[in-house]
Amino acid sequence: MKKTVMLLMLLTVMVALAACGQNNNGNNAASSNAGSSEPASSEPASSEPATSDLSGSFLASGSSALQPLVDQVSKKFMDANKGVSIQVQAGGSGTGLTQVSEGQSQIGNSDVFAEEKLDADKAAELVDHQVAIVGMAAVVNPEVTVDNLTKQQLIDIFTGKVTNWKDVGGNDQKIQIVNRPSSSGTRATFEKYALGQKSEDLQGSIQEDASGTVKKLVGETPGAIGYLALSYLDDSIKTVKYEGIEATVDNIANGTYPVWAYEHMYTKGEPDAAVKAFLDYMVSDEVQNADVVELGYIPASKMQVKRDAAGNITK
Amino acid sequence: MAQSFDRQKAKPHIAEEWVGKIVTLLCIALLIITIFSIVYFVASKGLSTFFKNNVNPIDLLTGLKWSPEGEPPFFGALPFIFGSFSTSILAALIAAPLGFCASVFMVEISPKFGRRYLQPVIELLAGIPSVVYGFVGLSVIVPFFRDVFPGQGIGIAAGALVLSIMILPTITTIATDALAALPKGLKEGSYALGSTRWQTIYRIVLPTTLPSLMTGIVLGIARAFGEALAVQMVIGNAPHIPRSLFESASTLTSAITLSMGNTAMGSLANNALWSLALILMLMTFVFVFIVRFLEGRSKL
Amino acid sequence: MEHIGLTAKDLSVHYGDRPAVKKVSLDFAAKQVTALIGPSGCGKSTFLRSLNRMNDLIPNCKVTGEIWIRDKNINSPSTDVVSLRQKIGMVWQRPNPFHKSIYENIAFGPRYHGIKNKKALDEIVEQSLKKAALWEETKDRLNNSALALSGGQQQRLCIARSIAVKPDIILMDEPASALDPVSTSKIEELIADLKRDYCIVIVTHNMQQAARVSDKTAFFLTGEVMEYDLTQNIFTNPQRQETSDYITGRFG
Amino acid sequence: MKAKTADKIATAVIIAVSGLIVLVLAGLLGYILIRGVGHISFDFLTSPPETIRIGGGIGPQLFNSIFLLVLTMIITIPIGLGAGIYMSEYAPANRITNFIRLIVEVLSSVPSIIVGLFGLLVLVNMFNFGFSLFSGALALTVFNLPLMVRITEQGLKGVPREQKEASLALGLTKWKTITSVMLPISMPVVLTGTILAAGRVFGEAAALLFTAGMSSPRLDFTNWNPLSPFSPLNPFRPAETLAVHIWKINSEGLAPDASQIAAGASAVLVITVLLFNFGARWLGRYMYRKFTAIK
Repeated sequence: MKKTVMLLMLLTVMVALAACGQNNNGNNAASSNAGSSEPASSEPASSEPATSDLSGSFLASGSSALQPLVDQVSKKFMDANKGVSIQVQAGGSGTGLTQVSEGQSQIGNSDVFAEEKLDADKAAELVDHQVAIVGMAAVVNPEVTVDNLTKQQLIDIFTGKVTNWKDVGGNDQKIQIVNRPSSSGTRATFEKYALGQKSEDLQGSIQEDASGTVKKLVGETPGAIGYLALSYLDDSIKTVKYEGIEATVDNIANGTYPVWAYEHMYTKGEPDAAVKAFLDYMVSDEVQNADVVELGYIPASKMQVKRDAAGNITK
Repeated sequence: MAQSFDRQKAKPHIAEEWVGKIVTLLCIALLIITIFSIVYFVASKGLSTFFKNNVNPIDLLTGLKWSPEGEPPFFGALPFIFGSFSTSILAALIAAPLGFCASVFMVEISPKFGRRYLQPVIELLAGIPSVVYGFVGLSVIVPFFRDVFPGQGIGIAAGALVLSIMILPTITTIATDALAALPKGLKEGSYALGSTRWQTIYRIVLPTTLPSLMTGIVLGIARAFGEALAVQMVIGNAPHIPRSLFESASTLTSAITLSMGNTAMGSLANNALWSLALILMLMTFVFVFIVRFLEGRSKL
Repeated sequence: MEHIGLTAKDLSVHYGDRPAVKKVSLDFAAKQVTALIGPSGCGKSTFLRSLNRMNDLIPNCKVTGEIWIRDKNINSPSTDVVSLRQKIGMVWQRPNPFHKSIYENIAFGPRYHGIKNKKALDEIVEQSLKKAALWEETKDRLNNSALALSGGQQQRLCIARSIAVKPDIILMDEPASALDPVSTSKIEELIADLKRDYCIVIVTHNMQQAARVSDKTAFFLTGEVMEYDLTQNIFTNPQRQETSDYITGRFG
Repeated sequence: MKAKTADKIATAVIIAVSGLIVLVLAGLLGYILIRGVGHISFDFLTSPPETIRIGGGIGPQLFNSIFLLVLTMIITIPIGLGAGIYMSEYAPANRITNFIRLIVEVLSSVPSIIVGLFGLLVLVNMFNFGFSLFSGALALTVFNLPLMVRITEQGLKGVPREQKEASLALGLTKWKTITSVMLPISMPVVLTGTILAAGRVFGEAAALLFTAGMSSPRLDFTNWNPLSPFSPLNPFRPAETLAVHIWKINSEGLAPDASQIAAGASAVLVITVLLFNFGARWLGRYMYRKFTAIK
């Protein structure tokens, strides 16, 4: 009995030691390979995922909205580059930015610009890689008769000035807001580009962080309104036009529909070869036209307009 | 022979005794270090809101407006505190009579059936994962409340109902133990005087076991207070004190889970969440002390 | 084998502030059975448990005074209690075999004390069981659970267990009080047998038993020894009124 | 006669309430199982999840849950036993011991979300274990430890004093007495409690969201080298457990059959917890019988 106990304790210690060793290995491998393989950046649009003699191990953490895409692409990338090991973790945009900024991960996935979450000096150290665009649309319960909402109407609804659908051209029914928590990147995007101002957390409004829950609640609750990324839209909810414009990929790409945001993958400083190859693969046509579209994002290459952190749009 | 093993064994067994003592002492030390580091880290993070970001703690505790990303930001956590207390106390109010009835059934009415069926059933309730409770709450209780009561179905009532089922095992187990531990003579004396079972229960059993029952209830409240996911799924999460039980509200735990991943470590919004965690932790300690106090009384 | 006795000098035991044994001095000779008698709560069991430092386990219990084995006072903090206890066997009121097989019950102690050889262990088990008059009944089922034995057999097993580690002294705390008359008489025969090799101290409630098995008897009352003499003298010619009252059954 | 009527009414109410509790549980289990069992198949239990396509499984999550449980128990059991032994056998009866007892009680009531946050801050970020099984196991250890300590203490306190004394009187050390005589006797209690504690690990999600992470890297089930990042045995990979997966799928699921997967996974989870419960009961009874049986 005593021996068993001792053995188990020993095992614990060993595991703990292995922990430290393991972590160092990972980091060393990632950084020591920086110069060992050829820079893959010269062929950003190649249909083959970069060179296959890359090696290294790195971690991409952050946004849970971006995680499925990164996860899926990383698997493909690892299939082509046997020496590379990529771990993808979801923990929220804030966590991703913190971790990449403090060197705990090599890539920080975020729904928002780093400047919006981190202190200016910390954000300045990070290099932005915009890998996709996510469009958002206001959605309502299918029984709401309204098809179109203007910017002002949305502002009135989300700031509590209008509380009944009849004031915006619908039936006589109370409006039930399904919002996101104030820390949410989705909410920040929606406020910035659809409302043009901050919205209030109104008394009685629902707040859910998760898109699936928002969809479920909007679909089930009479008179509900919320907003979702385009990839979540389906028949259980009704998508409303914004200023008469439908939320479609084309409208977003040509700049007529303004409610969209970049999905960012941040690195601290310039990435090393393996990370760079991966990021390049991320924006290659092979990924952009397949996985990105498949998962409901809009390829960055398709965009005819660009936007900076302050929201200024350039053609 | 006897002499020989005296000399041989004298040293090793003393060493063995010490090894045993030190190894176990180290284990308990580890436990103590853990709790202290939890307290230290949560406190240092939670307090930095006040020291580094100069948020007034009184404002935090009494403020009604929570908008950490706003310009200027507001950090009024009272709605969360209110939400946490109201859901957990309401949950205890629902669960306590149920738990008491179940334990009376098990101890006084039908010990055989109770021990065989009711007790395993109640222990099973304790084993069901909280995400499953949240899932069932969102799919069954919320739509039901939405149809039956005015409002959206989500809110304190839904949260409290889900929690009450979750804490029922805690309350029942402690109540059952208390009832079973009652001296036999006490009840027999009452029956001998011609009292009915119910009279015995509410005149003799209930008053004597009250401190233990309260212990169970406080432990139940403590558990409900700290529960996160199940509540977050059904409560709605609006940072306001709701006007009715069926209106979206928030608890400390739901506010933390909702935003922790979205905020960057060290930022003001993040620190504010740690302050909520600190409040949550301190409240847990208060509950432990209340339980200790009650346990002290029940021994008298 | 050398035969060793035990001497207690001014031994007092306190539970917190309450004295249980007051300055008792007794001499236990080797190859003799000494009986401790007295009414319940007179301190005889407490006294017995002090002799192998078993009272150390009870919080709040303080033992002062001296206990001498040969030239060593074993009631001192520097005593190696573990080695000491090996030399002083103990048997309890209720049989308490380990939840192990009969064989393991006996072999457990010797194996711990360094005898790993299977043959030597077998030998010890057989010898101990024979000494405890249990061999004939158990030799075919040594691997069965000890808990399957009858109460009397269990008690003899416990005696066998304690002699397996070769003690000099055996303390018995009312060893037969939980047993039926047949088992009791077997235990008494066994005690008479064991006396040839060990110094035995036995606490008993049963005065006939004390009279039957012991050479000397000490009469305890409220933590003090009232009288200590040859058993014969105590039962036929007590010097003190209390002793006489007790053995004639006026109280107790 | 009024008292008798009151008695009858009260009895009826109590029986009705007890029945209600059984009904609630039956309804709860029925709801979860009926919705989910249909979705459970060998394929569902073994195949990896899909992000947006139909037909994803819970294979890695199931494996992660079990592996995390094993890791947690490897850490928890020795430390918990040790601490429990100290509290029950070595701790002197004084104020410090009382204080330690209070601390254990406090630790056992710390909400799991706080443990998760602590894990995020200290294990994931400060010690740089990252979102990993190891971080998750340590976090779970934190709130299983007090339980384990209490169970061990309870088990040891239940050992008859004579058993302990008998061993000490044979000249065994206290340590040997504890490990060879007392622990085996208390085994049924300790084991039952441990299994119930293990069941809790299986269902925990809040603490794991912040420590073990919400993603499951591709696992190569032919690679059993614990140091390889694709190996299922590597404790330093992120690992989404079944409970976390349910939480994620419910809230973020993009796959068209997300709700069926959630229902199926919930059913699997509940069935596992049921197995743990019944297993613990059965084992406890079996061991009790074995130790006290008359052969």
